[in-house]
Amino acid sequence: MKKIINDPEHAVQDMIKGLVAAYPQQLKQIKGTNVIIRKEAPVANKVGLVSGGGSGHEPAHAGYIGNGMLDAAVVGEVFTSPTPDQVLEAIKAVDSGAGVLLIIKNYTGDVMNFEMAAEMAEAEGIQVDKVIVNDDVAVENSTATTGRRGIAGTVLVHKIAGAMAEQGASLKEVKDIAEKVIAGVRSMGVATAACTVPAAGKQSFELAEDEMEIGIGIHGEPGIERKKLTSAAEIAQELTDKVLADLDFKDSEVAVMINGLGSTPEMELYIVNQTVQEILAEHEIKVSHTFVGEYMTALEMAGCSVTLLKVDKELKALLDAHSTALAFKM
Amino acid sequence: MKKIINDPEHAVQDMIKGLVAAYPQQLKQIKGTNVIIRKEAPVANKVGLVSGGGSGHEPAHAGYIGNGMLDAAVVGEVFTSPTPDQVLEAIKAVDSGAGVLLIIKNYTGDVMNFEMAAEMAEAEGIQVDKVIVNDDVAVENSTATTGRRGIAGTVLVHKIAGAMAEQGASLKEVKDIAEKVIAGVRSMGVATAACTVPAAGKQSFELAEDEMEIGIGIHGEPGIERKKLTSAAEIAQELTDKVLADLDFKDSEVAVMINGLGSTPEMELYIVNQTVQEILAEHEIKVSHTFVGEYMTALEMAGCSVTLLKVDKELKALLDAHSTALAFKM
Amino acid sequence: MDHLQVNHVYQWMKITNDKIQKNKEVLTSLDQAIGDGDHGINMARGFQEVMNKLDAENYEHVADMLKDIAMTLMSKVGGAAGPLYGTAFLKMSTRLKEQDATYKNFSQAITEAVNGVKQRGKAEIGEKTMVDVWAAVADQMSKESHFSAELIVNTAKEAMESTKEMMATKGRAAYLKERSVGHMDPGSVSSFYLFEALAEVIAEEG
Amino acid sequence: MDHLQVNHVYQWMKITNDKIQKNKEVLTSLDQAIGDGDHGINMARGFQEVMNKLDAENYEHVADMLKDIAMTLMSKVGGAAGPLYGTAFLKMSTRLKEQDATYKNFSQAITEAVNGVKQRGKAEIGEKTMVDVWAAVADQMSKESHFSAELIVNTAKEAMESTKEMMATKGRAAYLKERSVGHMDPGSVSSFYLFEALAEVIAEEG
Ligand SMILES: Nc1ncnc2c1ncn2[C@@H]1O[C@H](COP(=O)(O)OP(=O)(O)O)[C@@H](O)[C@H]1O
Ligand SMILES: Nc1ncnc2c1ncn2[C@@H]1O[C@H](COP(=O)(O)OP(=O)(O)O)[C@@H](O)[C@H]1O
Ligand SMILES: [Mg+2]
Ligand SMILES: [Mg+2]
Ligand SMILES: [Mg+2]
Ligand SMILES: [Mg+2]
Repeated sequence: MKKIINDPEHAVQDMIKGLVAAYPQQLKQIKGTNVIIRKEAPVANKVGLVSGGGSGHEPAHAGYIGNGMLDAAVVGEVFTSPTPDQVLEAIKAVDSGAGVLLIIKNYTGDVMNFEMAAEMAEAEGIQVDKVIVNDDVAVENSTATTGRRGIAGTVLVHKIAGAMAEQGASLKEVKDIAEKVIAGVRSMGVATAACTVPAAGKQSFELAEDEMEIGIGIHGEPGIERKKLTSAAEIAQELTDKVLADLDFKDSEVAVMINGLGSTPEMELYIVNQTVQEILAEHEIKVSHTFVGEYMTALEMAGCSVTLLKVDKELKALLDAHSTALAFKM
Repeated sequence: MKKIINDPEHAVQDMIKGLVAAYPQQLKQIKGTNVIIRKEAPVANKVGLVSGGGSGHEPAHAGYIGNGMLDAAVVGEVFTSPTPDQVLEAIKAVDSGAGVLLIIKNYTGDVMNFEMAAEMAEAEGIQVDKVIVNDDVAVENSTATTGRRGIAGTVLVHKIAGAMAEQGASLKEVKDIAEKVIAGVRSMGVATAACTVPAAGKQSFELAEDEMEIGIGIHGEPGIERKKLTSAAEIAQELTDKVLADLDFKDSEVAVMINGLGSTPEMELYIVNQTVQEILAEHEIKVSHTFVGEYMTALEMAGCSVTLLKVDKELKALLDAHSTALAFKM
Repeated sequence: MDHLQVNHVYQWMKITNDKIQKNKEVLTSLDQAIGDGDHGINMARGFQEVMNKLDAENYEHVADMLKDIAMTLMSKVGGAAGPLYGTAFLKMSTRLKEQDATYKNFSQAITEAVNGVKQRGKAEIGEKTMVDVWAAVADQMSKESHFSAELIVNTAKEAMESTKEMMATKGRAAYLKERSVGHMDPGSVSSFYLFEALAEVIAEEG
Repeated sequence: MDHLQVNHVYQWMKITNDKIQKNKEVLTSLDQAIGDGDHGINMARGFQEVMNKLDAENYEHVADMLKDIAMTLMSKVGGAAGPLYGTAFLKMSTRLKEQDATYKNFSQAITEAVNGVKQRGKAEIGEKTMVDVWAAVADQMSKESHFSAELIVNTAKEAMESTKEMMATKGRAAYLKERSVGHMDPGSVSSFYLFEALAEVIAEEG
């Protein structure tokens, strides 16, 4: 394992210190916690937006804190959902009285910890609601199972719900728009190399020199199928086809996100984007926005994901709205 | 070699297509070339700014095109300086009559190719000037040798010269401010793993599981010293000490850039930043700006560099100026 | 032994923690195979904090001790295991509030724990989760009337091993579907350590 | 052979290209050792384009042919090698303009090429660059009065090999200082292929 860290046990805390030291005008750490909040939180009369989860997904989630996006990010240990007490601190810090929306990715741990925090906050008289993002079409959404996972599409939920909240919308309105995004967003990923959790000290899984893992998550958990590595065009086709098969995007406009998982060069993400755009053109699906970059990573995992979001006039305007978030400036 | 590409021979062209397809409102490719320009170029009465070099450094250089930064990026093959004819196309496309400044990193190839283009442009009656960035303190600056290399500090030259040009400054004024940045910017890098040039098909060098290469460049060329991998704090100390030893930063304010070389997770960059900020505080050097992220990469190389720039009121204002560049929005 | 006392619970946690620290890598590897590889790290962090807490406090009642264990796990483990282990101990604490941890009470406390975990995780028996081990132990204990080290450890072991051939439908391993078969569930293995430690305390007391 | 003709130059480029394509990986490895690993790729791309150009055109004069070679290398190779090889051929073309490529003229053209390369790259002999090979060949040729395959190839080879023990002070290898010692300079090796090819053309003609 090769990491530029000090002590694996303190990697997350060291990171938070380094992050807040870098952007002290924008970010603040709640003392004694792993919660990072917008400097000016709570923003008067604004619904507070709290997201978070395990760390290792940087720039998620603290990179999305800012005017027009999140108010707080709760940072767990690497790939480990943060605990309810931490989430509760975040809720309390960002509540201006207008209520707080929790944006949760659909993992058992995240859902349980955030829900417990919501219960505690409600007990303290804070109005809290939640949405659960589950954009990953690699895994099935059935009531008998855990359902689909939340991956890169979550960033678009942050952006759009954040813009809505910034405009002064009510908690219900912010939740409704977030649900609208969740209903229209789908993603699918691939990995060509695994990552190493610092405290684990060894790779999450191993891939041969000519293999890739289709349907990868963002926690170093294995994907759904191991295959021979193909070309960028074939990979783009496979991921996009899966996304298009899951939801009817016909005749809609879409926002596209090509997300790098960590160590895949931007060059390769753009090469993937080239094919994705061609496929969408073939399907006569018009593209309103494209975002190519590292938005939701899995440490130094290699690979990428393709996300499509159905957009209408309302969502396009919210996507375009001003944002000062470090990793999503608009 | 594991790459998400189609054909190594066409990787650069595929990338350019995917890039322009992603941001058609902002970027334009000059047909038949590997030159990317600002959509609205040439901007009337504005000095044109042209940068570029080999590809593989993404988001450099096209990510710095935008209002307040560059007008054109000339994209060479991977790690290979672009040819004079391509640079000439860029110069012609961005010249509004106010002249063009070339921002060149100090490599024999880049200097020769850009200079030849400048000569050709002058022959065509275009006013052209150039600056050569050489911020890398890992290599010596002596007249007997090639001099120091240009690495991540180049991005700050783009930003500041770009802001100056956007304000309507003359070619001389833009050049002078760029020279001021070059005089005050120093960097030093480290790699923990090499990268693979797609067409080469094998790693540029090999590092053992417990080794790092100090004084690394951004082209997969070896560094100046191979060592046992140390902690983030020790690495930060070594890089920062070298930078501080090269130029007198005492009592000045500085802008800090912690640049990831490709596959090093943002988490680790923030951990490095934590120590860098501590060291600067010890030296009573005040930090005006900090930028942590991937600004000047070397494909999927692992490692980072530390850059310090002496700033005064003028440079701080120019750093803060509005920019729409994809990879440096302000 | 006819009822669990504060010092027994302390020993239980101490032995559990020792086992978890010693087998941190085992748990991590199991979680890498079908999950995200953090279970060993999370449990090791959490149980170390439990020991720090117990060493720093004095307890008169088992229920108070169990409550602190619950709160520590809840706030230090994270992930799926944190709320689930936390809930288990919280339910045990509630059941034993102002009661002696007699065999009957303790056995019912374990049953309450199972119910709590099932509810929190919306999981049933056979879904390849820690529920499989806890439910098997609870079921076995409810059929007996006195502490039996051997029965507890055997039941837990068998239940843990049975998860190997199950296909996961809950938790992170559920994403792997068929590919989850052939590996034991990490949460079931850590739960086994917990019950093995309990059995050792019982055996020690005779 | 008393002077180089268009078909000789064509053959010269064809053999050079073959050698470079065949040894692309050798050049890449050499450049990986002390540079950035692209020299083989750059030269292979450039000389392939040269052949495409020469195959598409008809030439009457050697100078025109050399000019097209120069322009192609200049616009297709990139890096340091592109302008340097381009300059070398451009200088040769200029010297041979409206002249026959007699031994004397050609030998002077090579000398002009060396001067051009030195000027463009601000490099001198002994700095571990392609200048070392070009200058040695030019120097040797200026002492003779007729084409000698053997002398050219031996001189180029010796000069190429001499770069192994030099410490680079120009080009990318200069950053390595002492660490550059022990590896041949990639540009010197590609230059050797070029002169080896020239020698083969001369030998063929007798
Ligand atoms: N819904 C659930 N119900 C019961 N137990 C569960 C559930 N989901 C996960 N688990 C248990 O938690 C264990 C995983 O814990 P851990 O790795 O710490 O959390 P995470 O899955 O969040 O990384 C699994 O092995 C399983 O035993
Ligand atoms: N200043 C210079 N003068 C003469 N030759 C040089 C100079 N710099 C580099 N070279 C030659 O160019 C070769 C490297 O070419 P190449 O790898 O294609 O370019 P780059 O160094 O830009 O990657 C070196 O091996 C050396 O022979
Ligand atoms: Mg986890
Ligand atoms: Mg090069
Ligand atoms: Mg886990
Ligand atoms: Mg090279």
